[in-house]
Amino acid sequence: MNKYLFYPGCSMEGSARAYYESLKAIQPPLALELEEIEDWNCCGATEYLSINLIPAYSLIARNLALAAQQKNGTDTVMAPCSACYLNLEKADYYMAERPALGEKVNEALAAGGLHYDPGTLQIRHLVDVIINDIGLETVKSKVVRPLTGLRVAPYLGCMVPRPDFAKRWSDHEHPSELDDLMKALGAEVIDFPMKTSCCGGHMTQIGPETAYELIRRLVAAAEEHQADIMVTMCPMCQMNLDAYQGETNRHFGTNYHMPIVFFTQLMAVAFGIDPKQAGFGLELVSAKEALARIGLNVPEEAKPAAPRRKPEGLPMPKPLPKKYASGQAVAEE
Amino acid sequence: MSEKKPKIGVYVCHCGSNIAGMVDVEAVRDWAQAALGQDGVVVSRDYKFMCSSLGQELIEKDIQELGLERVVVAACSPHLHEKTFRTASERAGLNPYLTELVSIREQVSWVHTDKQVATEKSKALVSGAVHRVAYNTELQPLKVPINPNTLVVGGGIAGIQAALEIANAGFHVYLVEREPSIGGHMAQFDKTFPTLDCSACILTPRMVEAGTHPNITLLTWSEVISVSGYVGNFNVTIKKKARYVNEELCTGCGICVEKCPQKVIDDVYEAGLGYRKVIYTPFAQAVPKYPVLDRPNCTFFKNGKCKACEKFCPTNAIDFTQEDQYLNVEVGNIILATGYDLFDARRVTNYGYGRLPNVFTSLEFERMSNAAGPTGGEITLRDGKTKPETVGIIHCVGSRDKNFNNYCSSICCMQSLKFAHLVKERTGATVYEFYIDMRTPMKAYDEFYQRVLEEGTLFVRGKVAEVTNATHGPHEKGKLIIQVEDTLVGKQRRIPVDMVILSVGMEPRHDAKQVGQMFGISCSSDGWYIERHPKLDPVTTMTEGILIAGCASGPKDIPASVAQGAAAAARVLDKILQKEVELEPIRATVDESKCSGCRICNNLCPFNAISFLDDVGVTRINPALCQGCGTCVAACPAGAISGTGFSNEQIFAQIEGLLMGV
Amino acid sequence: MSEKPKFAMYWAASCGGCEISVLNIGEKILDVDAHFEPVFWPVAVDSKYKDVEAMEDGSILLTLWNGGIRNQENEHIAHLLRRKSKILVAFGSCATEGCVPGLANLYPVEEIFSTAYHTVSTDNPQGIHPQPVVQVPEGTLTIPAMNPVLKTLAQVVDVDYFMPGCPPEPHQIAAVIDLVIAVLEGKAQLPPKGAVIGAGNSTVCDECPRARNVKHITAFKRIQDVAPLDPTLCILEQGVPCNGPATRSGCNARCPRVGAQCIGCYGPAEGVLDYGARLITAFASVVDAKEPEEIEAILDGIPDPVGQFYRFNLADSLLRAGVPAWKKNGH
Amino acid sequence: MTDSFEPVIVGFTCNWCSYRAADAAGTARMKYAPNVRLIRLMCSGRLDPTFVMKALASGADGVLITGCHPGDCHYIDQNYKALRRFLLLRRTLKGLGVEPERIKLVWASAAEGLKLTNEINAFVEEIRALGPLHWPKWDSNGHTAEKQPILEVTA
Amino acid sequence: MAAAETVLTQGAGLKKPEDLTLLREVAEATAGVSHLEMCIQCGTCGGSCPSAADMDHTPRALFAMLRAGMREEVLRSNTPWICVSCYHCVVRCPQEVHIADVMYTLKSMAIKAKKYTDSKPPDFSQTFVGMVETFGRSFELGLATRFYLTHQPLRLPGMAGMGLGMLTKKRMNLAPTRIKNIEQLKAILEKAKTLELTA
Repeated sequence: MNKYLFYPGCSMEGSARAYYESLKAIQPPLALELEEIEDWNCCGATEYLSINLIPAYSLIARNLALAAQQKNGTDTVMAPCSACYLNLEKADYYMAERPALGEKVNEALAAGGLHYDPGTLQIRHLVDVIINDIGLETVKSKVVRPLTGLRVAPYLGCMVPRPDFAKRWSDHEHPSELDDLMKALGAEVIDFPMKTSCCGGHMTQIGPETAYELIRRLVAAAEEHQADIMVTMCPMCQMNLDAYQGETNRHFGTNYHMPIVFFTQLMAVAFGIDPKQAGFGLELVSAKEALARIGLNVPEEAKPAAPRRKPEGLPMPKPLPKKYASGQAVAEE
Repeated sequence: MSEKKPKIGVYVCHCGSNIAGMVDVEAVRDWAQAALGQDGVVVSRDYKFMCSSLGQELIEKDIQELGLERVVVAACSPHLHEKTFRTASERAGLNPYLTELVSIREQVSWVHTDKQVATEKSKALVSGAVHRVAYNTELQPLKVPINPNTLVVGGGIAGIQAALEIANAGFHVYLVEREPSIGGHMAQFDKTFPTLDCSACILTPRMVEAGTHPNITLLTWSEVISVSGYVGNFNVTIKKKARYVNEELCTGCGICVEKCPQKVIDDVYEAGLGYRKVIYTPFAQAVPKYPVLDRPNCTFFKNGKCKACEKFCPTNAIDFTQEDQYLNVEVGNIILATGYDLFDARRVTNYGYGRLPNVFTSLEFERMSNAAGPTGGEITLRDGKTKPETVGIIHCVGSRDKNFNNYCSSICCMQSLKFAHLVKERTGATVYEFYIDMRTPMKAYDEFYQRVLEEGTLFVRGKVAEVTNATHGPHEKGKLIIQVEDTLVGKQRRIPVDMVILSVGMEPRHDAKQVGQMFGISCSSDGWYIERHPKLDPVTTMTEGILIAGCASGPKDIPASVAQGAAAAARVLDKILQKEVELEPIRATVDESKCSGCRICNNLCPFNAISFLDDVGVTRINPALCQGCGTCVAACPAGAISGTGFSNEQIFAQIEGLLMGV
Repeated sequence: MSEKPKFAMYWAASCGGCEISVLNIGEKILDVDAHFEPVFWPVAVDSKYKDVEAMEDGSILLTLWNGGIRNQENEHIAHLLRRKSKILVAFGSCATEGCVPGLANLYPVEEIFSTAYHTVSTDNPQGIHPQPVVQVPEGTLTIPAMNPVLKTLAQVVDVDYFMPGCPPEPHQIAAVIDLVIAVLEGKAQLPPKGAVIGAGNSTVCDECPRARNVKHITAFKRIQDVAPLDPTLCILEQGVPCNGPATRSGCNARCPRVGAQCIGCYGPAEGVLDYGARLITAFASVVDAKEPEEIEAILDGIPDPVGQFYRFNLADSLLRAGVPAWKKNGH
Repeated sequence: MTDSFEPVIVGFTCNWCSYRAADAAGTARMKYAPNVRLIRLMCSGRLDPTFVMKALASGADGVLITGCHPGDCHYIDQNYKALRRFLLLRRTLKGLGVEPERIKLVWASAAEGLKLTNEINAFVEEIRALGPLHWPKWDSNGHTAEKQPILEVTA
Repeated sequence: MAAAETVLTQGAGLKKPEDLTLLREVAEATAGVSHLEMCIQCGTCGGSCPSAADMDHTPRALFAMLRAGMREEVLRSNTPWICVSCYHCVVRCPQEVHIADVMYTLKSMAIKAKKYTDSKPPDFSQTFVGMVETFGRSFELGLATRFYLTHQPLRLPGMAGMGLGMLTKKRMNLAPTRIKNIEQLKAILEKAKTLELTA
């Protein structure tokens, strides 16, 4: 049994629900035990760092401090989200490299009765854990429905293989880990030249033209290499390429249709798990055709209806009040 | 310490302003006279340049007139001038080992910023030396005869040059080369910069001369496997790998090569771009001319059948029963001209070498442009046919980059310019050069740069970010895209080309460290062998009798390598002609009356100088083998081993002196 | 019959073993009596300090002093006997190098007292704590005050000869007596002042009959953990830290001969500045490991390096070990 | 602790590597703390633990020991012996009441002038933080004499 | 050294006096050891950047401007805001300059100095951070709607289909999740806001 402290990250319960569900589905066959870090908070993504350094690192370090307290037979924290993984690893690394930063962060943590000594924990990504701890042999042994004939473009995105402080990955530019994993599932893996290129990150929000071009390049390259499907390990990449592919098509007048799913989803179906349980159907660019290539039918979920009358068809919550009374507007999870 | 103090003279050097600028030299002088008088100092002087002949005469005069018994000179590092001052003392009749040099330049004035503190530290160092020198004893250098034979390791241009110089002077040389032929990297090149001489044309005569010289024993396909002994008297074991060709009988006719049915990729000479037979001479001009049989790939050795080479050999020179031979040779000096490895361009994954077919390394390009190479001198894409219309040449691949090698490989700019010229000349293609800085400092080099500019090569100042086949649109289809910031424009550019040449840097040999350890020399943090002095003594090492030449000590071009080969030879000849060498008399000795035979020290000496005499139950040290490290001296629990030059008494006294007044 | 030369022997901070050892010379004691008149020897002769004070300076030919200088009384008598004696010999390990009492130098005096009087192992229901000066109804009582540290005899007065051993071996004592008698009879010369007498020049291994080889130690063990000990092989080679290689010869390798490791009572060999340092370097030199972790693991087999290296020599060591520096800094 | 405490450190260097590293640092005019006074030995293997004790006993607040990197010893592998002695010495010093941090072993090749100066600077600060090496008060009358001459050497 | 820093030289071609402390100021305010002073202007960063086309200066040019003390121009540059944190430049930089982290520093300096020219990016960051500080978790729907309403109302029609898709597929939660010990997090962040990273 491989056991890890688990930092899911915010998107796992939202935009990357398919990732979370498929991860849960492959846990039993892989004997992967995950213990969620009690009361973890958001890592701040790439946003907090832009505002204020010490609070940004303190925000991240609160999670590390909680995890270090919780150590329950393991000192490894596994984060499936690239941005979370990078932020946790970065805080651990920089607090040691720049002792002044470590001191300040601990001064802040002390205000909450917490402390973290850099180096206490190992921060690792899910793919790393699967390949290096569980092993490709084990993965292969669990495959009952090989993905034979499915042309997969492995797309890692930026933040896992770079900057890679702990030197865990085979390469910054063309790492082989995701390729190897997909091959173990029996898929036909294309030599995807943009496998670590950028998806646009938060530029979909603040500078869409920049983002659309990056998305276009990726989708175009996948199509040029005749991929049936792209597979990723990053919620942000999946979100940008999936949810904004339509926007991108509109922007450029193109007609790309390149589904992108999480690697765990393909693992799950290869392990014989029902596609629905593996989170298929949650993608906006449907993977139906791709799955059909390996003889699978995906139950279609409710199709997004066309916007009704008014363009502002999105249900609008009220603007955030200045102060929140505790618990009022907050859902129970 | 009641014994009578010897008379000591203290001399403090200004070194112009090098010392005097940061150390109050007069204050040190006066303090030595006043405070160290009780420790035997009878005279203390300062002088502008102590190492000048006038400065030395000052010391000599005092020795003779004041009857000085010890001398302390506070100046620069002993590694620079210890010999100078010891020789001066000797001229005045004082045993040289009674003179000590204190470094108040390298260790004080050059590295500190507060004059008062620097002056105080200088006083402490002088005090240390004064206390120490009282316990110095008269020593006589050990003289050992020099074996006139020389071993040269590495048959590239530097090694060939060194071997020829020594052999021409009438002394014997063993020239050992790991590959089947001498010639080294230079034999692989087509043209040499900046003159565009044909590399083979200028190298071959030297190779032939080395191969036929009566004073040179050429041992190719051979490796040194162990070295023992010391300067003047090295004992070297050389493994002569089995060639499966009897050199006595072989005429080098080449019929065996012709008849051999098996072809393999030639990763060494052809840089993986061409093929060779299993029995082969790496190239037409190879020296020696005898082929080598590549056993792991040989059909006979694999399947027990074939022997085509044997059948067709007109002189019965093929010998499948040949085994590796081990030769023992005795030499007085060793020159390491072991050269360099090329940086493995696959490590820069963003340049795509190994993944993108039309990305080539500089050595591949050399072979391709060579008329004797795999394409007969045609410059083509990897398909072997298509001529490139646009070519990008990337500088500094693996060099000047903290992710790979920090240093500048020094030859790549010129090599890249040469490539640009050759591409233009042979294909008329559009050529881009991508550089960080152009470095063309030697004779006629910058003129060559001017010439290549004139030829219309397009220079882009920027380190290439990536070479990719991921296109941004139809206009890039089927091309390699070089993505780079044109730093002089301040914009990112994507330049589509057909062919990319990576000007890869030089690296220390992959086994440089182990080889260095075998010969007792060390590598810098970059992995190159360290010279005794980077400017003034570039071809000798810290280990007497071991010299280095060519790229073994760092990247060099051909003229520099040749100059170093000759320089190393000159240093060796100097030693040989002296017939004997003086060794520092720093040695350990055992007081047998104190030795209890506990044998603690018996496993400590890597030079086998320590032996245990079973009959009398004591340990003895062989002074000829002892190298003077002092490890056994420090180890002896009974205090029975003492070391000359660095005795306990000297060190204790130095500690006391250094800490006087603390 | 002319007056016999005067002889004295004094017992300072020591266990008394040295006195017993003198008696262990057997019939030789009669030679002592024949050639000397014991004038001050608290164990054997009833004489008082005031008797000694009354003697003429330099009137005692030979004084054997055993024990270290632990308190004011020891120090006072050391000065007194130095004045009265022609030849003052530091006799035994305590006098020459501090011996076991010297290990107390690792602790401040207050701590020694509190350990001695106020720990569970001490039956002291009234909580008595000795004071140098006490007022009682009968008047003022004084006892000698403890010095901050124990010193060797030579650290207090000028010493003529040193005789190591805990205690000195009877045959060595006998030899020294023979020598002095021979000198008295004009048949021999005294060794130069400051010499070590009654001991050899080399180390214990010189007299040890055990076979020795090139040493590669992969583990240090306690002697009881090596069973059975090879009776013919060097004890150190069997992994037991034996101080023989660094300890002065003269005992005829008494302990190793009977299967016990040398613990170093004869002190350092001739010319050695620090006894413990010799053992540190010797033991470390034969550790057979290159990686720091491996080396540390082997060194863990010497759990108390100070006890191992300085059991007898602490008070005479270069660092002498007073109050730990970090304790002082805390005050 | 007074602010003006300037540690005095004795450094033992190997003739082939660290001494030359000090030369190289000088030639390159790298600036570093002036608190270390170097003694040249032929090899770190020559370092007798007595030297360290003698230096501490004679007033040094710390001792720096430098040698060639493991595997690079000019005398093949004598620096490993230095390492072993250093480790055992450090343990012993701790028992003797000297903070083990007062001695430091640094590997520095002849090419590593910068490394040597960085190590020296760091070590000086470490010793500065530890403060002066305190010695037992020796006066038997309870007078608190200042640092005593520790060099009473018996024969 | 000190003297050189206090003397402001009138740089040729620059309208304002050079500010020679700027580079060090940026380096010190950057997490980790930035190596900013080691830049050799090779352009690897500018060449690697996937969004360089939209930047007014390449990162390399920005570093040259830092050296030249062009504070105003640097803080007004859109370059840090266009940076997508892909770390390509970071791993390729031959001098190990922590380029991405320097960009974060420049962004926070620009916010503090209120020098940014486009308010969208800093507002997005601040909205995001506001959510996190309130709930301890990010809240995608709240973030998106609030941000779009303020800055890109015209983009909303086009986005609606996507947003609806995300909602129907339950990939966006209608209400935020809040951590349990939000008070502890607030205390930590309050304290952290009083601290600054200096040498």
